[in-house]
Amino acid sequence: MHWKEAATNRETVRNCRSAPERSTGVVPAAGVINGPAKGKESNMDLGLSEEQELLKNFARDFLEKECPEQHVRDMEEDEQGYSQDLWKKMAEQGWQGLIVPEDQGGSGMGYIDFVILMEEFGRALVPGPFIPTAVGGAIALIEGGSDEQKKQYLPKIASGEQIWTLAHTEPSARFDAEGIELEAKAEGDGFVLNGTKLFIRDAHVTDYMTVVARTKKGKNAEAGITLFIVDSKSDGISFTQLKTIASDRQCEVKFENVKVPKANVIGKVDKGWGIYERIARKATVIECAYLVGLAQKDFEISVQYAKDRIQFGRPIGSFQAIQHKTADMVTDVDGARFIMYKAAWSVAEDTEDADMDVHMAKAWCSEATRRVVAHGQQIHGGIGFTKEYIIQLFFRRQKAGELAWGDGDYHRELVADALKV
Amino acid sequence: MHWKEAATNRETVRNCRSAPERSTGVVPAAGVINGPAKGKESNMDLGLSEEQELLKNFARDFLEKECPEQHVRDMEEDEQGYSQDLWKKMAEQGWQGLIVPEDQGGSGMGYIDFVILMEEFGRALVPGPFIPTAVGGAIALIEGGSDEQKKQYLPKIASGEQIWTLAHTEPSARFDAEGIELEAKAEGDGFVLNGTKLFIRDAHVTDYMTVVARTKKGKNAEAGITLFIVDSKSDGISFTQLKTIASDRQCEVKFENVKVPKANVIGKVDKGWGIYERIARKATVIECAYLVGLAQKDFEISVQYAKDRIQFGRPIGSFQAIQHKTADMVTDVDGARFIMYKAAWSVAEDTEDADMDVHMAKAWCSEATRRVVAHGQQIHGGIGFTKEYIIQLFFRRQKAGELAWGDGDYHRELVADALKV
Amino acid sequence: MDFKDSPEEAAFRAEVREFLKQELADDVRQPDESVLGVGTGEDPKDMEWLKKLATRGWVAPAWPKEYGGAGLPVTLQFVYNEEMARARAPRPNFLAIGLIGPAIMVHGSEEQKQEHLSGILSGDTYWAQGFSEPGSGSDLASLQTRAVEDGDDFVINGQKIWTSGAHRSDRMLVLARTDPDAPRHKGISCFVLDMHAPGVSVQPLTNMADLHSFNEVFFDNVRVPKKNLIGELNRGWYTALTTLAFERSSIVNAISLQQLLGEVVEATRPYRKGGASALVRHELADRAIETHVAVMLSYRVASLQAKGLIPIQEASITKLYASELGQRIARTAMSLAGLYGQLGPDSPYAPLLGRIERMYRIQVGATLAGGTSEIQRSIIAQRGLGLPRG
Amino acid sequence: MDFKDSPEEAAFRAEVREFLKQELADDVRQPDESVLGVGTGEDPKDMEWLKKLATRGWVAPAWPKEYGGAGLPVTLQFVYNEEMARARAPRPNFLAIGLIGPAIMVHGSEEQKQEHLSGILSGDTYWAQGFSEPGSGSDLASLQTRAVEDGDDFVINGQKIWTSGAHRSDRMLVLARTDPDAPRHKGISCFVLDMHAPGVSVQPLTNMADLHSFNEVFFDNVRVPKKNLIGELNRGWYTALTTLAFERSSIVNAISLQQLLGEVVEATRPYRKGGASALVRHELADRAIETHVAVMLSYRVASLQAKGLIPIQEASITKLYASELGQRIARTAMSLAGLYGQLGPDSPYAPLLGRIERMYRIQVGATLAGGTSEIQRSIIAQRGLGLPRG
Repeated sequence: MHWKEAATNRETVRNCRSAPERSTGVVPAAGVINGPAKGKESNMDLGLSEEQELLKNFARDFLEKECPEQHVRDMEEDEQGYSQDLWKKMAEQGWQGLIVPEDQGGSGMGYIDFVILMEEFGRALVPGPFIPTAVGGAIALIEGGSDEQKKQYLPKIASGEQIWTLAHTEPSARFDAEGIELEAKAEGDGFVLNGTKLFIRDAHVTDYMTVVARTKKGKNAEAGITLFIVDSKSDGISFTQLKTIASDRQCEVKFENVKVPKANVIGKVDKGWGIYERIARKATVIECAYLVGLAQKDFEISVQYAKDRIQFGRPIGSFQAIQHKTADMVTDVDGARFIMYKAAWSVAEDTEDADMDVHMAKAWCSEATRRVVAHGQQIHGGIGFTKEYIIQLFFRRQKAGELAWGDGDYHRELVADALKV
Repeated sequence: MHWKEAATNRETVRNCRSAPERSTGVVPAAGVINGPAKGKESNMDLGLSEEQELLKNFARDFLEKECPEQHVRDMEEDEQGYSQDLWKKMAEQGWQGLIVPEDQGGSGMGYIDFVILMEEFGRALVPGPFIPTAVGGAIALIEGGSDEQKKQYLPKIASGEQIWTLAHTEPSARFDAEGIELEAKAEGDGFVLNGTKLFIRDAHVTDYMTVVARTKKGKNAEAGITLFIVDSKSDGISFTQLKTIASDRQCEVKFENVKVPKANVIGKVDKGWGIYERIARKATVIECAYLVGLAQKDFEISVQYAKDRIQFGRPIGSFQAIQHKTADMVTDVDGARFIMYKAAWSVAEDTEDADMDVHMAKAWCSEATRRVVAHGQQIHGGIGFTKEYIIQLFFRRQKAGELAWGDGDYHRELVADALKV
Repeated sequence: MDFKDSPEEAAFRAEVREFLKQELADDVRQPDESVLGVGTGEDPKDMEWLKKLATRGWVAPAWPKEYGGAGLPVTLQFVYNEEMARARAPRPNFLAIGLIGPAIMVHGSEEQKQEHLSGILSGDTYWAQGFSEPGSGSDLASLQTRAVEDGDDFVINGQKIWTSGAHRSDRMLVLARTDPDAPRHKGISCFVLDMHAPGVSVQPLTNMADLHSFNEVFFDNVRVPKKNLIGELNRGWYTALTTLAFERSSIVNAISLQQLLGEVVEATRPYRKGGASALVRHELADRAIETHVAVMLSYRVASLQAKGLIPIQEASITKLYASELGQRIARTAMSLAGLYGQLGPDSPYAPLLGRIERMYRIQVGATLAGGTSEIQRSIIAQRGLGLPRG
Repeated sequence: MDFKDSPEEAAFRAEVREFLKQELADDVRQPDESVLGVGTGEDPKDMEWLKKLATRGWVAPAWPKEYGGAGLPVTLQFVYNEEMARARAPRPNFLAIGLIGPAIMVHGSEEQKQEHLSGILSGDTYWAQGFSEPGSGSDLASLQTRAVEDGDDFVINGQKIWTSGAHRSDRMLVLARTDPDAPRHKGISCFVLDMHAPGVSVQPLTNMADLHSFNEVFFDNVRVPKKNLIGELNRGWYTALTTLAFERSSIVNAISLQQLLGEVVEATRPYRKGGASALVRHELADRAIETHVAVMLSYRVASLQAKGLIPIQEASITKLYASELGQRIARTAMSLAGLYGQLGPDSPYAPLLGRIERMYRIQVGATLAGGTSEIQRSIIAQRGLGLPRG
């Protein structure tokens, strides 16, 4: 059953309440002082549309069934790091094509809708190349691809036939243009790539990579960057998986004289940085959304544990020290959600504030969610420190999300730039 | 009665226990596992000597009587900012001469003893020019004065006849040599001073000031600094009191063609910076000690309030949120005390680590005591926010101590230098 | 999800802005270092401002038109509050307009509404709120002030504290115990008390920022006519809850913080320490991000209200976050100003003419007034997250 | 007040250092990312090291000579511990030497001392401590494991958890309930249990750093001879308190943190972000200062012990501070390493070969083991500051 047709059994709650389980009842309005604007929806609205609620609730139910804790654990040990079965089921829901235009085989939904789905992915700790495919495939092509390229690749991304990733960071571990040193040299009818990409998510299972490469050196690091669509099976490419705290699949990808045809340039030669930035800011908010979902679930598990765990003859959640931790957690989670929503909205609307909002969101989500998972561990005590118990899965993955696309310090610096302090 | 003859009615507790009221009983040793080294005092000793305990306990009793809350409040409103009566009583105890050698009319006690006394001054929030006189007078002369100068001034400092201060900071508000711009120009048999000193404690009531001035400009800011003994009544000097958060007496001191005889140079012309640094590090630890005493008392008042104040039918100190705040307070106070003791000891012994220990102590005391007084306010709730209640006196004075001789950021930077990071 | 104004909101915003531009003189604007700050009403300029607002019906924008308010929907109230805060417009008689009036609308009789609401709108009656007592701060329900029936009156004896503006008030909404034998929440009633009645005395309290904003109020056999009982006898606790809920939901705080931070950024430029630029940059960036979060949390509260929901834990979260952020901003400002930070109001050397120092003191009260941070966290955990009471 | 070694201490320090230099091979040194780390005793190298210590009588430096210890006064124990920590020397059978042996000395009979202490000194018997249970963590006194008298034995049934090293232990000091009807603290007894006895089974627990350091231990009708009761029947809680007090007083943590920080400073040099140098400098400086504070707090504990005083709240303060600092150091290290920080052990790209990542995980346990931070804060407030129980 496709999510759009699904009659979810969850109560649809079109609001943005703060609660461990968000489907709690609605408090009625007081009624005397003016209530909601009659008959009209205000635009000052941090809640979701009906369709978004449907997507969110369906995704939650789907992922609880298809991506339970055991699946997450299995994929930690799996060589590929994802399940083809789940991949196909997600494709049946049209998720890989959610933001792909309808005429390219997708659902043509908006970026905000996708971000809402990603929050649910974070909640379920969905492993695998879904986000890399969206970022390195769909978003990269939508932002910068030619009509030809879109026609060629987007339908296969939408259908789940192709797996992509974005190959951007290198051993310099930088997110700015100066960090891009992988050389792409014009030769004959194409380019030859030499260099190393590092921390590339799920590269080992991809069909294609969008590779950010340097085609020109010079004073201005931004000028001279070109984006290439690279067939992952090309001669000269080798993958080495890294062992990470999140047990996700990040790779070293070595390029030795890898030939790429000219037709595979995304956008224009030397002019790729602007496209990259647009991809990056969408990817950054997606990472925030994943972190928000992750933190929300960590928080919910922790609150439930605080209610259930008895010490000194009472639930530990009746102790102020625990209560106040949970209060700080919900403040952090809610703050993270709304600063992320704002960034998603600004990016979707391409407002003037969009870059600033993205930097603020990632700086804050990176650290707020770290505080949340740290509290989650402390509330759990010894049991949370065991590998067997679920909560540590969230703790470990939070760190990957915190680091991806730049940590708090990185984005704070950019906020400071924008503030002109 | 002089403190050395005083039989204090406080139980002498030669230890370094952590408690709101430090004269709590001694816990006997377990006795089975090896206890104290028999017959010998270990040198790993963070406690006080018998004489130091006597000084400390006497000072506490004396100041509780002579410098109660009302005195502190009165001096906030007093034009001079100190009481001549109390000044004389302190002189009778020999406190102004505590570190002045016996042959100059002082008690010839050590720097650590003085620091211990200063902790009690902080506890009682003693206002007035006692510390400025010690720093700008006794310490400056002991560190750099000629035998002539010592003979001329130290006995009068020890007897309480003279009030001094150190005039170092300027409108640049810097603590390094580059901040010293007040010009001292050689002319005839002496020097002529022109410039402005700012944030100079109690300058308006001094007889003399030790003025840090620039006698030579050049690349190396440290070379070219000279220290002068300046008669505060000299022509061309004017004082303006500043209004400060601590309601202490800090002044703007303007120098317009002020003549100073050559004989008043402390140390050598252009070579004053080294002396200044030795004064500064002693002054910095003294400020730490004042902060430690201040924070200890704030903490004690707060713990007592938590025991006395009833809400929801029980003392608020029975709530975990309050208990855990007090636990953090005592951790901060104890940490501040021992890092300060270590710095005092290193300075007294002139060890290799002395500078580093002083920077670490001031960085930490500045911020730990700020945390303490903030918790103190929060524990007190509304009553603490009133001017009538005692606790805000500590909150306001903490800020002055935090800023004096460089705040946390300033000293942390110097720690980083020393760590070579 | 939408963060931009609807056409209606945009039009209204423009209208408010234009009004403020035309009518709000610079010397009427409030200093913004105090997020506790509400108009004092003592300043004749504040009174004139109230009259100006009255010309547009904007004294009480949230009140229904039938009671003389502007009858604005929640979203336009939000726009109004946002713009008023941005312009630092004074909000005289704020307690009456924001808390007490609405409580009377919810719990009062028709006669009481007739009697009390118009005076609030015209600015003729100033109000105080008499809830806290020396022994009843966080634990408000333990209050001891007694009201005893006597003929047509209740006779009130006892003491209130932290009563903002009591020294200039005409009326007080007061909580008093009417049944000492009932469980603590069930023996309290709510009255309108004439502050000019015999037996009322007001003792000013100066706060640690040297401002007179609170008072102690003593009642010595003060007679209150029975018709001044608001709501049912012994149900006053629940009337009080209505007004307390209002206290925790405001965009005004977040906007004030935003403005304050902007000023701090500018005013401390000369005092920034050259050697530590990355530190300063990051500290200011952090405060800017946190302020943005505070604004988002306020938007969330408005967003819920616009859907007809009552924010409880969400309002506590917003209050808690904004008040602690206010203290961080004050600390940051102090830290950036270095030695100059300690200089008090009107000192020629002081940055922002001493407002940093003043703010640093005032902000101490932010995490106490309107429910301490500890109380907020317990509300969030117990009422919001369903954790059991200790 | 004195922070330098006395001549005796200096001489002893030199002796220990020389010994460590001569005898402690590099491959025997412990990794220092774990302040939870005690020698596992599984590594044959650790055993050899124990034998080497035995040649100097330094297996149990704190024990009186009559029991085969070095009989060192507290100050020299402190020097010994400091130097061992600095050299990262393993401390195999730490629980037996540091906690269980002393408890037997205090509470055991002459026969029990004879029977158990020499095996600890020689390294022939390894010990575990069976206190915590799944339902009894912070609330240890609620433990449910039962011991029932049966002839010459007690028969024990129940389950323990978080038992470090149980999988390789020969003996366990176990707490079990002997009088279920008595008040909770007064019906518990303390036994020495043979881990090889029938009915004992051990289930390994892997922690979130992928290390096997804990176990679950199940007792199914395990017979313990009555002579193995330590101390009085039903007074075992007080025996347990003796050993718990030891857990919170150690210079070893502070020294480990100091060393760790030193390594982090060096190892992350290549990963430091150029643009944020002041930030990094200040963050490292903060950790260095805090580590210095941790050392001072440990000195204070030693200083009290040297005076024959028992540190209680002071030990809790030291433990609390060091454990939270350990987490801050781990976070700082992670932050300095940037993307590289997430790389696990043995990855060729990883700084400190993945020890930063490992440390970041392990440090989660630091504020839990040996009493959570929440428990420590309550101990400090209630036992140290005299605040009333909630």
